[in-house]
Amino acid sequence: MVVNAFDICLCLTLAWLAWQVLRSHDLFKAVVLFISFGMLMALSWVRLQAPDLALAEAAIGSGLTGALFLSALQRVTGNKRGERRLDRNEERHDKRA
Amino acid sequence: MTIVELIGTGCVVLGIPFFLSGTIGLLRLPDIYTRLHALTKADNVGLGFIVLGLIIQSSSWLEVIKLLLIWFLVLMASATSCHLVADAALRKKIKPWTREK
Amino acid sequence: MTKGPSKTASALKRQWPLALLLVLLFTALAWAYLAPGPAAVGLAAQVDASLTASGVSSRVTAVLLNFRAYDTLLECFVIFLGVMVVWSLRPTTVTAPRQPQAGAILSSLERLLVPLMVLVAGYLLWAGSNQAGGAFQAGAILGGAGVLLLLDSSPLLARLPKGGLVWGICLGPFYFLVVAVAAMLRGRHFLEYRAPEATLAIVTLEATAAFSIGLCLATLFAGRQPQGKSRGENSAHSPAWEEDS
Amino acid sequence: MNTFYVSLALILLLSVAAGLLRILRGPTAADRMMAAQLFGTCGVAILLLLARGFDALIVEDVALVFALLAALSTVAFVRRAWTGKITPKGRRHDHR
Repeated sequence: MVVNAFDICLCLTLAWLAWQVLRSHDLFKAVVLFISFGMLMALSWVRLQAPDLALAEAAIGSGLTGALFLSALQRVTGNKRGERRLDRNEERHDKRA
Repeated sequence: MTIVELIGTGCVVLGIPFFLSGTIGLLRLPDIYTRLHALTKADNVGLGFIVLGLIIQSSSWLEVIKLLLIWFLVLMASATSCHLVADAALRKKIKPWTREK
Repeated sequence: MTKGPSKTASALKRQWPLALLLVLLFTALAWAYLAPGPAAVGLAAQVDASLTASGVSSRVTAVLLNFRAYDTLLECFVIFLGVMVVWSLRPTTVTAPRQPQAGAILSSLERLLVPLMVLVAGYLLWAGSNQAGGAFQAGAILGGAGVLLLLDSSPLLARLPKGGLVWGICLGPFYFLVVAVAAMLRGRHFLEYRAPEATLAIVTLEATAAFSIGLCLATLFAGRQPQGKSRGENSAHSPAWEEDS
Repeated sequence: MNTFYVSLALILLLSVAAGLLRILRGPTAADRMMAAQLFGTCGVAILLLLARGFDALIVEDVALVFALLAALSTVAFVRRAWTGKITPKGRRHDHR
């Protein structure tokens, strides 16, 4: 019963996260969501009784993809535009405050 | 249920509210500095209680060492990332929140 | 949300094909799961039957590095090719901004974590022959250690010679080929090794593969060809990754 | 199997799912990143509880790997993605 609830919760969160990653226009947000997705994926592999995959996903998903994607984001958007993209939200926040 | 299991389970249960308060802090506190504080302190105490509870019930030394190592690593990771993010935020001149007079 | 309602509406309009595809995929998956089909026949029995001949006691490792070592060989080459592709790209004109001083905290984290990462990678490698773990997991953690060193612009990596880097990246995939061909020289098939010498083959394969995978991942993160000297000079002593400037 | 520990893990999973809202809401990049960091700590706790709940010691290795690499993406974020400057007025200045 509880185990089923855990699995269902995991599935729903994963599906919702995947949807959010796909629909996000802000690339940085998508990257962070994807990192979270990787971590939840590691939990799913544990539940599917595949500890080998869980280990690989924990290493790749939580640590390396995050670093690789953030580094790639910096290169892809170019330094200035990429930063402006990150800063835009902060400026908006400043104005509101 | 033996007394050892009881104490261990109690410790584990005691850890949960800390995690919940960490999440509530992340959602409710007003700016990045205060949120950092909620995240990196409350959660580590929570994890500490869970690790303690599991250690009490553990029977093998290898497991105890592994659990302590896990807690230590998480402490290091949280402390470092909290410092780095707060430092970068100050560099970016994000103003700490103050109560309006 | 700070976007206007019209923008949200147009965003929704743009997203409906995606939503439709997802719903279709989900329905297909649900149908495949619920539909009555022939009972699935796993290969667990066959794997267990020949586990003693494989040289290791972990089923997953036996499958990955013995029964279907072909797949793992190709995977090693995929990562290797990834590095080749990244190196063949033109370097970006965008340079990273001069970073603030790394600071004592980050370097002490690095000094603490990197040895532990190497230790845990070794543990996973060692544990791989009888439980979960193995080359790829260990390699990923080594890659993480490399990334941490790169982020701190550690002098340790700056001193790494380019020649050493190239050899290290090649080591895993090509050792795999050597083992595969050595089996042929002994009158067996490509990549066929059996119990007595299989353990040695698998352990060395995993160690070299993990080392190379870790190096490849760190190189992917560095993202460009090492700035070695031109070919005629002694490139073995030039640093592989100079500090970002 | 120990259902009690699995239910504790479920509570933590729900708390993580609530923390996801911070990634969506922002407002600064650091807020999003720290919400992902929450996943690191909470994920380790969930894994430890699952390891006890299902009596699978191997899951503790997964938690170890999680804990080992938890800081990596945050460090990458601070060193690579979030290095520009904004002044209090919100106008951007080049650093050179």
